[in-house]
Amino acid sequence: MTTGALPRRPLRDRVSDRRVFLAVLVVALGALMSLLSPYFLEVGNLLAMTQYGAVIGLLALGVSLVILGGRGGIDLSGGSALSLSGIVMGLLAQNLGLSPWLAALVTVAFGALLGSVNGFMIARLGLPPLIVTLSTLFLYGALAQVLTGGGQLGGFNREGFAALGQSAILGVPAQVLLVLAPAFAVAIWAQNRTAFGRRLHQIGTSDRAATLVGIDVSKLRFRLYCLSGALAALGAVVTNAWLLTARPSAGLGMELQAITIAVLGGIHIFGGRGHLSGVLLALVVVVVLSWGLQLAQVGNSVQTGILGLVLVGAALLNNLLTRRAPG
Amino acid sequence: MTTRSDVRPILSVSGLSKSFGATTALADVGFTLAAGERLAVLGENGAGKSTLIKMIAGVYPPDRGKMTLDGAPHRPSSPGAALAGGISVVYQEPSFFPRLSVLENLYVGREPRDRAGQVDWRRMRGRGEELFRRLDVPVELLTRRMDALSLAEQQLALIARAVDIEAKVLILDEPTSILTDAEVRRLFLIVQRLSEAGVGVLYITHRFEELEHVADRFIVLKDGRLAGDLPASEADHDRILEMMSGRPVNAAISRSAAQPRPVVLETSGLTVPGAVSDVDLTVRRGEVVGLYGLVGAGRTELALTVFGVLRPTAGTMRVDDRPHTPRGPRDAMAAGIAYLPEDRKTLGIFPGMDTLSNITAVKLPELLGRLGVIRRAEERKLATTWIDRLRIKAPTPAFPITGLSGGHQQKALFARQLATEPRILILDEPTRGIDVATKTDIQQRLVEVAREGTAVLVVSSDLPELLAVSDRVYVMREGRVAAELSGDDLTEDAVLRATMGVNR
Amino acid sequence: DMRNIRAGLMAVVTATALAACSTVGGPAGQSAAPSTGGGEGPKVAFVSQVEGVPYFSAFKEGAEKTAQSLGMSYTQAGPSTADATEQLRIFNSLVQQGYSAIAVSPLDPRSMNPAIAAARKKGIVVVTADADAPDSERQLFVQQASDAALGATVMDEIAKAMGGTGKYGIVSGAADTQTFNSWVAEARKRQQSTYPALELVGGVRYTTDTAQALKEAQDLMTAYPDLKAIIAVPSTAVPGVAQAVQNAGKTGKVAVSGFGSPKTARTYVESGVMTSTVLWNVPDLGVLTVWAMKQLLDGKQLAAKNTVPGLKDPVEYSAATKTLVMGPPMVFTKANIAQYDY
Amino acid sequence: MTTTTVPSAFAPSARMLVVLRNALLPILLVAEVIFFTVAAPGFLSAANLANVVINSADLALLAAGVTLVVLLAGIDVSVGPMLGVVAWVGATLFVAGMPPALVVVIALLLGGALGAINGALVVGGRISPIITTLGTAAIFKTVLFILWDSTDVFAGPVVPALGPARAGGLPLVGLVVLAVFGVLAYVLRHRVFGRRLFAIGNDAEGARLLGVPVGRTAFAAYVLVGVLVGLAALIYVGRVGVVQATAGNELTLPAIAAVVVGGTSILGGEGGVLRTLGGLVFIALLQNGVVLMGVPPLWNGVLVGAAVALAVAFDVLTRRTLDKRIGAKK
Ligand SMILES: Nc1ncnc2c1ncn2[C@@H]1O[C@H](COP(=O)(O)OP(=O)(O)OP(=O)(O)O)[C@@H](O)[C@H]1O
Ligand SMILES: Nc1ncnc2c1ncn2[C@@H]1O[C@H](COP(=O)(O)OP(=O)(O)OP(=O)(O)O)[C@@H](O)[C@H]1O
Ligand SMILES: [Mg+2]
Ligand SMILES: [Mg+2]
Repeated sequence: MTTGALPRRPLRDRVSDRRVFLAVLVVALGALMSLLSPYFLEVGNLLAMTQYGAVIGLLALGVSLVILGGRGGIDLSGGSALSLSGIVMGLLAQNLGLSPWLAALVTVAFGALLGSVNGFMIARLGLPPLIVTLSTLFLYGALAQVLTGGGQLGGFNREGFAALGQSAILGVPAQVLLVLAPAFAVAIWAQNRTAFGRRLHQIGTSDRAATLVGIDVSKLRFRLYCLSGALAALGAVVTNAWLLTARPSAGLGMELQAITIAVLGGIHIFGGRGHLSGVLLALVVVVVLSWGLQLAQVGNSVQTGILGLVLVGAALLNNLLTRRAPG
Repeated sequence: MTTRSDVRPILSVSGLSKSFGATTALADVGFTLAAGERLAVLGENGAGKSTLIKMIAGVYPPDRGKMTLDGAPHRPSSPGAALAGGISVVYQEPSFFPRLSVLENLYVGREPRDRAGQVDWRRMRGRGEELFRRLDVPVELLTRRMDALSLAEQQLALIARAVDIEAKVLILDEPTSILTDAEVRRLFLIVQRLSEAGVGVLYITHRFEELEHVADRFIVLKDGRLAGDLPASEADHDRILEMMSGRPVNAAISRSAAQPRPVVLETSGLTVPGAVSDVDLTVRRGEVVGLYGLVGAGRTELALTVFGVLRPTAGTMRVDDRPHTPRGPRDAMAAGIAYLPEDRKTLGIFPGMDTLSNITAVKLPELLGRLGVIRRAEERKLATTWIDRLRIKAPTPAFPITGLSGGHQQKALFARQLATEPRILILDEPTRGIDVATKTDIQQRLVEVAREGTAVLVVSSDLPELLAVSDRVYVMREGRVAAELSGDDLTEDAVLRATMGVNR
Repeated sequence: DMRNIRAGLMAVVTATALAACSTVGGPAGQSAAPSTGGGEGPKVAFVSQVEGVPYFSAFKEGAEKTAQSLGMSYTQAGPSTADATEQLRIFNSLVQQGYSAIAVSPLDPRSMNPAIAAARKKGIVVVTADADAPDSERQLFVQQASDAALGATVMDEIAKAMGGTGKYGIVSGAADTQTFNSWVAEARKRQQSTYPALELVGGVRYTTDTAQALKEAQDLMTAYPDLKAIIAVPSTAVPGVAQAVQNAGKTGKVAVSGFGSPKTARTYVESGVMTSTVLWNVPDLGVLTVWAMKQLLDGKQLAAKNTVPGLKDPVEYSAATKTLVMGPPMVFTKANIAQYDY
Repeated sequence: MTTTTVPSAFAPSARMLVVLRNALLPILLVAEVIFFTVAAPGFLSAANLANVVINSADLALLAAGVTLVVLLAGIDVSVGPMLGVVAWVGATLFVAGMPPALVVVIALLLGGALGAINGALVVGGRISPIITTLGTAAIFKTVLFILWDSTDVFAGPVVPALGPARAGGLPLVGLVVLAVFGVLAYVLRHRVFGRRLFAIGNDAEGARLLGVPVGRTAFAAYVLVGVLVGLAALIYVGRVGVVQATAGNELTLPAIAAVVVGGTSILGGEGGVLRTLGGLVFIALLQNGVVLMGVPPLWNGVLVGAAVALAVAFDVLTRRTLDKRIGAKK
């Protein structure tokens, strides 16, 4: 009556998987870009280009987790949390003269704290995520400005800290090899193999059913927001090592880019559905596209529109191929 | 039951077929429904009943086949078109508008309008009140938000909406699965009145004892094919059962008497404002205790309180003679309590996920290795065991749960709880939407589980079922225990009297 | 079914739009086409703070002309919003494409430093122009006018309009844009030393776009009914502040000056809402920047005073700060503003 | 079919609580006005309030549009950039000497057409509203950049009612905005189209089963958003006087903020435009009052962010407590 004999997943499901689509898109874009610019396919270039994905990738990962957690979950405050964490790290490293490495650790914890403010209001008090994180978007962004009085902070170029953002190992930028890749690897593994991942999907698809199978829904959701905050702070650490400057507007507008990458990656906006590996692929698409267009000397403002076309076109094509409800 | 003299066919269907990927849900089905006729559609879970009515209602286009409605070809391009053609439906998985009032729910898509084309709220309200009065549903409900109603109240509102639509054909897909006797009888009256007015009625049910009240004729589906079509006069239960399953079925469950064993669950003076007041109740090891009452009697709330979802304001609970003060379901689960919710759509299934993880959801903590890694082989084994044991019709364990028929979804949830081998098992409408043969299976299993040492508390609106499985029954009325019946006192008549508050 | 047909149509529309857009992208890349064609001399580039604003377009005008006359090909690019990482990405992409000399107007004084060092290591000539990165390994800073002179000039303009006493406000751009902050600081320094009877009220208001500048200016006028002047710092704030004064019917009662390009300020200067706007000859800055890159490429030393082809006045060079200063700021008023098209 | 009836002694006080529940937002607004009247000199002057009205008029129309699609359980994050495009076209045509009435018509049509693109993608292309409008927002930004072509467009109000003009101290745009909100509130409550929005926002599939033309209604809603954006764009031109490359971009987030602060559920099917108006007024007065109070500029965002969070927390938590008392579950 059941089981065994049939394939684990129907073939159509595999083709309709957003990830297959994105992988094809990466290859196609790569081919197109190498035609547009002779510099695109240089190996050193290919690897160097990944550095631009590191920071936004961390934010996209955080917001993806929060969206997966369901109940209208979203984190609009990621960009501002990045700005504020970056400034705090600057204050620690420049004004207090703390070792940048130590400051980085403290900063990540601080980011989790910023996330916990969202988490508390959303998971414990049950306030709507969109409005809570919208408030903290303003709040954190403004606090970053207040703390610096509008200026910038430095003090990161010590104790080899700059290597985190400046050096490359076997041609791979350090921030990708040491921060982004491990973060995604752990997240993808956790999503697919661990109880955490399973529960993430359970609270994402049905909050109330999840409560009844014994998941502490509000605790888990609280943690997701903490995680998102910590990832934003990690993004700030990378930014500081990379640019050696902490600016209060460093994360401005990144929240929307991060959400764009998450949804392009197939994270379903109502929660519970989507793969973090898809988000990684979407990140690659965005990085390849913008770097390629940059090399082809397509203006920055025009790149924005092309990215928008790719976002809509990808979703459209995906729906067309799979004839399935909303992507 | 008299067959109507008016035999004008109102709906006729022939050669209807539908597949979902590799699953053939319906193959070459044909029948006619006369005006004023009441036709029951029977079949095991997954036989294709819901698929059949969804095609008639324009939800899915048929792969093949023809339909005519009132003499004209019926090829609805959308549910709206079918509705406009005169087909009114209450679906098995209720769909309603949670954040709108009950009144608005009644009139979505057909709001009364005045001459200027404006929505006429006053007339809407008047019609809603009249409708509810006619159906004996409290009028106060009209202003409540739909999601503030209990499941049964929602079901009543949906039925009210369907019968209020002036239709040629009324289709009811398992409308009674959580209604109690009194409500069900009320529904039969409505159905009868409509059929007298010439409406054709298609009725899907798994409750055999209802059949003689609602049907002039039966059709039976088996694996998507028509397995029988006969007038009520020729039908006897065994014959229908055999048509459904293709084999003789033993519809009776066997059970030995419960041995007196220690009390496992005890509540005293338990009170939850607005739902449960001053309830004393005990459940012993090895015993099946039934809980009966009208819609809104507070049974579900009582169960949720024991399971830690609701907080009592007064009274105490004890499990194994230790105080039981759960701060949430986790505490209750730690105390060995399992709970199967009545509302599978919003409290039961994880709709985006596969059948496998739906089954293993509660068991998950025991399937973990280091670092919280799921031992996947073991998990798969557990799931397939239960899929086989309860004969859950899923192509693979990885099949999405929402692709299963309603009854099989329910079985998957049942498996989820049974797999945990709890000390106290609370089941709220456990056989809701499950076909007769499987129902007997499940009832049998439930009694066995009890005899093996679990304390079982069953909330069910299906009185025959409750009487068949229970050693003892509590009857609740307006939040209080109105009677506790056991042994020779436990009769249908006694339960109903207690339910109504009629003195014996 | 219908829905698939509709979806198909949409796909076609999108594809067409995509194609259309890549041709639209063409003109932006045109400037690159000759440069990648190569062969006709060294490629030089300038990275602006933001793409497309009239100010940087004027810069490009002067720069392109000079590059041509010096036998070089010229490219200019910039982020769509004032975003330091975007700017870095653009800079690095130019390095990657083998440019011989790159000038940059950094959004902040530090974040470019590592990239500049890396480019220098590759043997690329790197200078800053319009804004500086003083701690970097840039070989030269081409400065339009000193911050001090700019701040002082705008303050003088305002003080003159106010008659030497009263309250004034400042509407600036993003709080962390170094250039704006320096100008504002210098203006306030000038006020404190020279015009003690003036009083800054409401602090420095930071804004991101025209509409916001408008609102800030309006609120300033409400909070301080006796306000006599407003300094509008970035070119986005200039029209916003002027419009607010005009909407409030306070033309002539509240004076406005700032650092808007003549084209941006012209409407308001001519209608009398703005007393003046302070800037420098922007195309000339482009001329000077390209000329300076050429000198460095050719390995020539700069003198203390240099005559530059295309510029009227000689340009001073300070070897200590490696700074080339074009000259004093220009003040545009009703009298002369119509002559400048940037 | 007897169900437990609500105890009758409970009913009158429950009604009081319901009234209180719906009055929360107005109460917050009154509290806010009292606070700033005391703390911020000049706040309660006719001139200042008129300024606030004029400066929030375009935003109000965007927020009204966003409310419609949020009621549908959708979203539109492209309204800001869309406004920029329409504003550029409107201003350019006006400056070129086209008759004002024609400019108004073209702006509304263009807005409707851009809205139709969103609608077609969401309905016909079955792309989720957030992806669709994130995408079109990016496209509209680029389109405006290309149109603008490094040249600011200066223009005055196309018609006086869409500019900073006042009649007897009353800002005319305020009347336009009130009229639009009035019509929309009427449509949402009394026209079938409005009721359909609510039904679809609650459960689109369920609405389809009851014969509601889901696709057509959703499409119309996105078009309507576009038309409102078109009108807002003219107001923007009228009050700002210039269209630059990033015109309108900054308006998207505040528009969404007004909707959610007003209490329209982001899940759809609950709320309304009058709530949005309340949310908008709350935010607009807050931003204005904070400046007039003389708060140091960099602290503005801190105060606004904190105040919005507190106001929403107050609203949601009190409403929830009241709901419990009233006896409605969930
Ligand atoms: N949307 C769907 N996708 C895939 N398979 C489906 C879908 N709907 C139904 N099926 C399959 O079609 C078959 C018939 O299902 P249907 O819901 O008609 O059964 P039913 O007779 O109503 O059963 P029940 O008594 O359990 O409600 C089942 O095998 C079911 O798994
Ligand atoms: N005293 C009351 N006042 C208001 N509403 C009540 C009251 N008692 C019950 N209700 C309503 O009736 C609902 C039904 O309660 P409950 O679900 O516990 O009853 P039940 O016996 O399990 O019936 P059902 O078959 O509906 O599950 C509650 O959710 C509530 O909406
Ligand atoms: Mg069914
Ligand atoms: Mg119940």
